[in-house]
Amino acid sequence: MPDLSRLDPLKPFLPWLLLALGLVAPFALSAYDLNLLARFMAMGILALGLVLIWGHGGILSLGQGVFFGLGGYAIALHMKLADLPSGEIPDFMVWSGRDSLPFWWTPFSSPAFTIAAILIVPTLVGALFSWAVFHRRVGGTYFALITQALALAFSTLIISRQDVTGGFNGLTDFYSVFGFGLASPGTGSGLYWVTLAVLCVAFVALRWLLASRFGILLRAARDGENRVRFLGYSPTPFKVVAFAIAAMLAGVGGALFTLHAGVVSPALIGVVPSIEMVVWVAIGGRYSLAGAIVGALLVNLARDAVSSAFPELWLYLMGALFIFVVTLLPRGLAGLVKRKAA
Amino acid sequence: MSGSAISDLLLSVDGVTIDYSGFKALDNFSMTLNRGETRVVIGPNGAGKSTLCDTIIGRVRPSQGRVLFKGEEIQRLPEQQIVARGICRKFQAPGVLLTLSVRDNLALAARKDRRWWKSFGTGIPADEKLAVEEALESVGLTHRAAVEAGTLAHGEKQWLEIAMVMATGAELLLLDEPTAGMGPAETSRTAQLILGLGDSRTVLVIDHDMSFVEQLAAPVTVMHQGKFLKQGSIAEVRADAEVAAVYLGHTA
Amino acid sequence: MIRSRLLLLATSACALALTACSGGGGNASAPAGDTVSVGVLQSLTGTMAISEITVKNAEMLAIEEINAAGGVMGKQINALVEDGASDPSTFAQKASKLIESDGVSTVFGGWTSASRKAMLPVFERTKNLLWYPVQFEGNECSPNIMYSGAQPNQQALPALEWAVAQGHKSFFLVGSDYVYPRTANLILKKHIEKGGMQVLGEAYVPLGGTDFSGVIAKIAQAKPAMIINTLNGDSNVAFFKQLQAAGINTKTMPVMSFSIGEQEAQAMGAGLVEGSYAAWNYFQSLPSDANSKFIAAYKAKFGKDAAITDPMVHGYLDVYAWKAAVEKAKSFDPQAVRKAAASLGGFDTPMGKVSFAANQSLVQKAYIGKLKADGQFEIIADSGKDIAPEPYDALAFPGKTCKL
Amino acid sequence: MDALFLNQLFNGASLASLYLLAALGLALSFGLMRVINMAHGEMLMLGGYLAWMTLLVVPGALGIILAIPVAFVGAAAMGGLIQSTLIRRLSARPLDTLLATWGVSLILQQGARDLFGAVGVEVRAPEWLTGSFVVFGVTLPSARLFIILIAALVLGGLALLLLKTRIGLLVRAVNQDRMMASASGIDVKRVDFTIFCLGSGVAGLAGVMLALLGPVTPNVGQSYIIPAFLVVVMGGLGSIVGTTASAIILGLFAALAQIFVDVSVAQMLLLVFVILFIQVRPQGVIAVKTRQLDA
Repeated sequence: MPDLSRLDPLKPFLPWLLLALGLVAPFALSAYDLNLLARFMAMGILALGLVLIWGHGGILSLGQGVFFGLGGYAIALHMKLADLPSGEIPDFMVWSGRDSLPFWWTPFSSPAFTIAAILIVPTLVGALFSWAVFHRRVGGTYFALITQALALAFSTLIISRQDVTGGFNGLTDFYSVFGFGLASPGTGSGLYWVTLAVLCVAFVALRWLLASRFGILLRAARDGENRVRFLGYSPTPFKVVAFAIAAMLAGVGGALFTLHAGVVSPALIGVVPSIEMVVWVAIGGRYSLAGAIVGALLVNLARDAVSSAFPELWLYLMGALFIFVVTLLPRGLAGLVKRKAA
Repeated sequence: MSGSAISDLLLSVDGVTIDYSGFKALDNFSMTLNRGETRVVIGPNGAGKSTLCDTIIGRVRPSQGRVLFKGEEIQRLPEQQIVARGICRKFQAPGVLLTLSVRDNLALAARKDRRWWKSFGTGIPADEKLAVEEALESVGLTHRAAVEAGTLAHGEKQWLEIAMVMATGAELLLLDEPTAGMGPAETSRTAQLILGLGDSRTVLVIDHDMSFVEQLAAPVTVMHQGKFLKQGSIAEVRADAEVAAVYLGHTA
Repeated sequence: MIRSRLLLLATSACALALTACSGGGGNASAPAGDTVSVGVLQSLTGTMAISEITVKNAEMLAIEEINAAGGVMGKQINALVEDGASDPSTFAQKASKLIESDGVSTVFGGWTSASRKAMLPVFERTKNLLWYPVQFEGNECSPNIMYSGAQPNQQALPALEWAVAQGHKSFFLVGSDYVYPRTANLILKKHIEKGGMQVLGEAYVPLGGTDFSGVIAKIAQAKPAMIINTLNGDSNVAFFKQLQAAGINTKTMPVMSFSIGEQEAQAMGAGLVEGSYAAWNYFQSLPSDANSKFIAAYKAKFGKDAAITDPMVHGYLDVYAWKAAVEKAKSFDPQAVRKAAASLGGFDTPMGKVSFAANQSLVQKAYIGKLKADGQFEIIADSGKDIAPEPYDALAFPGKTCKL
Repeated sequence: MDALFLNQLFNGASLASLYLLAALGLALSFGLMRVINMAHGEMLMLGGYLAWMTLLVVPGALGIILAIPVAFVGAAAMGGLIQSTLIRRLSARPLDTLLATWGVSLILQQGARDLFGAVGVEVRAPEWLTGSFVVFGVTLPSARLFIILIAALVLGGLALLLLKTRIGLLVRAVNQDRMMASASGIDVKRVDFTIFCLGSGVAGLAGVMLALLGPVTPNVGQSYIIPAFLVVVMGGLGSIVGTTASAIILGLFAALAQIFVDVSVAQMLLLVFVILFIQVRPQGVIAVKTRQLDA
């Protein structure tokens, strides 16, 4: 496998090219387009996590929206509190009949706590959830179905606890984050750079992780879970750790997305958006980190371009594209190259 | 390696019954293995040979009976802990990791520290590296070390798996049909490989191929319908009327 | 091999290039030339598309009529339609695109409160103006939004008053699990309790949910005099079917619905809901020449079977109100337009003469309709006078007012 | 509380029947092929629309009876089409099958939207299904009784088919050991196809039942499909008995939970329950021990 990729002289330059484009973008794009690109890059961070668990771990998660949402809601809680005059509670709590802040909201007024929560909460939830399933050796299709039920249950729960979550409306109307006004153009481009930096760090870190013994064992567990077990390794922790890392990336992506979009809501985290996240990676290439980023960008751009002009067409297109890619192009766009090289 | 009979005893399967929804694959079966011994288990299809391996390695759990390894019960331990205690198995259908390189397959097998939090790195300790190279050498796969295991020929996969089992450094090796799909030359090479393991390893071999069993020149245990039938040298077993009846009855 | 590698490179480059190309356009709120751009932003895909497309149609109809009649201040309206995709963050994104990239003078759109809430910061930041056409739970008052849909005191409370006048003294509240039902019910509960009457139960099912067995068992046990129903869309069909199957007769235990309009009634098979009640500010059966003309124009364009609903008429009148306000202000500047709109005075619409109050919500009448077998409502009561909009219910949210 | 409890017990039985009808096809083909058809919900939808069309042609009291075989055959044909054109090509890749069939589900939903309108259509239950019986203070709607009856009949029919017929024998053989069955001359592909059609047909029939209780819309299948997935997860591999028991447990759980909590919370609890359940019995309600190596 490694020899084949070395055959291709251009491959090492692809991430660099993407990086170069990412560096040039702020000087070439309007504020609106830059914001759009930044959102899609935040989704790209989540997509990287799917490469880790789905491509290399064989773990199909149809519930990444849950972790995306956990990160998004964590930062949203902070921004809601930051803009609040002292002694008041967010408006949606008032019209939902609440008169005090729930206790678990209060620590989110601290930026440090918020950042820690964005990193830790999705990771911990991902670890506990996946451990509960994997340690009983339930996996594969069963796991995918359970994650889908998780996405449904989580979004339903957020909606039904309107008094503390903002319900169906989600959380929006933010003015500042960590002391920077969101309306100022400087903040917009600053957040873009942060997103680009996080994306790069995640990319490099995952690249290292996938090349390490951890990555080898993850692939080994994907291809022969029992073989790995009979070599004396317990596959569960590798799968759980991978899942937790993917959950963390989804959470970070969700938090950054919320900053760029100015809203987090159940519409982003339910069953359908969670599957669409898999679509990005399927199209970009489930085994390729760079491919996943490209997939997240392309699918979202295509939706942006197509769905307003041809709303019906979009759904047919997405369905057909998905069937096509999964059946005939399982390595996605990134695999167009590999297969011919082989 | 001298000592009393008790310290020589490595494995003891004690009255084990395996029940597949009414069908008894093992029926109150017992046997023992001493340190350094090589033992061959034969028997017609469905005699319970593979199930015996499954039981020892923890893939199936006995409804009755015990499996003792170095005097401790292991029949309830998770598979990876059984392996950690020093048992490793080669499966009937080659169980190599198809998308990893041959070398990576062996490196995983040779690794001593299998805890997950020690897996965040690429470095391989010198002794493990050596073990990998030796294993490659012994099965003649050195020149194929970098290729994906999935691209190996069937016989090569068998050898790779044998090499993996050896590289784990396990004291007890369970080899389930190591020569399946091999030609005569490859078969005798496999026999040489097993004989070359010497006294330091205890080996349990399951095979149909009588020429292979003869080359091993090891004591033979015959199973039938999940039960112990006979034990002795290959010649003794061949001469046994009961064994012949079982095989004849089977073929008839 | 290299060629295919280039393909991948090209696609990723396209990803970025597309972003670069999709934008462009000026940022002018004072349009040059012969046209003025406005945004029409509704969900054309996703769960809300079924309702929102009809509002988009009504808005487009008004724009075409105005263009045919010479436009606004001599300029033709150029409507830019965008898809909110039933997702609040998409609404926010598209609003930002319309305003900042396409330079529209105003935007008509939104249905769910979620979409409006998500768009609000965009409109406040860009100082643009959104015309929002749907009944909602109040509790919001932004200078950058014109709220033409009913406030709670223009739909829910008049319906309660009517029910009380009919002698109903105990209620069961059923709703879809989202913001409008929960908040509307919170307000209703305060008023019911203050009137010395009883709320015998309150139940919510997830949006789009179709299993009402538990809810109906609770209703059967509580035996309320009336069921107040804020269920959305498809859930209504399941609810009424299962109510009927459980032997609950809507003649003896009447249902008052706030989200069943002509479109929903048509889809449900009117036989199922015949005889149940609804409260709106507009019914298709409203007798007036302006209404007949509007209905005829809509049907001519979108099919003779099309049902006409309250939000559609609000979307339609929003466009006309914007035109009138622009002409009064003699400017397309959103700030001037909103001031002019609030001081327009009465203007004629298919639902009669209405006006915008200083708090930028619509002053309008409320009607109670009883559903007939043909899917149309028989108007059996109205509020008589025009009701001034109150975004904050004084009983439920004391001390809150709308200051603009 | 007592009447409410009894009522919910009954509602649980009817919910379980719907879960069962929706899940049976999934469980059958999962046991056989290890694949889940994400477009299975759309088989329910198809059944609903077919019932509606049947009633347009044959109004009257017996239309609904006629609709049952029509929906069965129609959904079975659609299932067969999906199986033979798509799923068969992906048989060794269960996760990819999941994703590809989700694409099919999207297309079928949008197709229904374009053909029948997004608003949905209404299947009007005949007079004899709109009434209800009152027993010990509990109202038993005829429609729900009818659904329980149909589920029981389907279950009985399937049991007969699997235990007493030749096709059932083949199915059990393939279920036990696919390679062996194939080696001994059984046309495994044909068995797969037959079972897939059968399972889809049952889902179509479930669609008719759903139409008695709710609207027929392009996304009607979505509302019952996730509980049906959970039924499959909890039921255990390739066991009709397990699937049935699991459907009953989950149906009762969902209905009884609603005595205490909202439907939304009940949905969350259902998932928590399943996750707790697999802590105790990861192999599902009924586990058939086989000698096949999974990895």
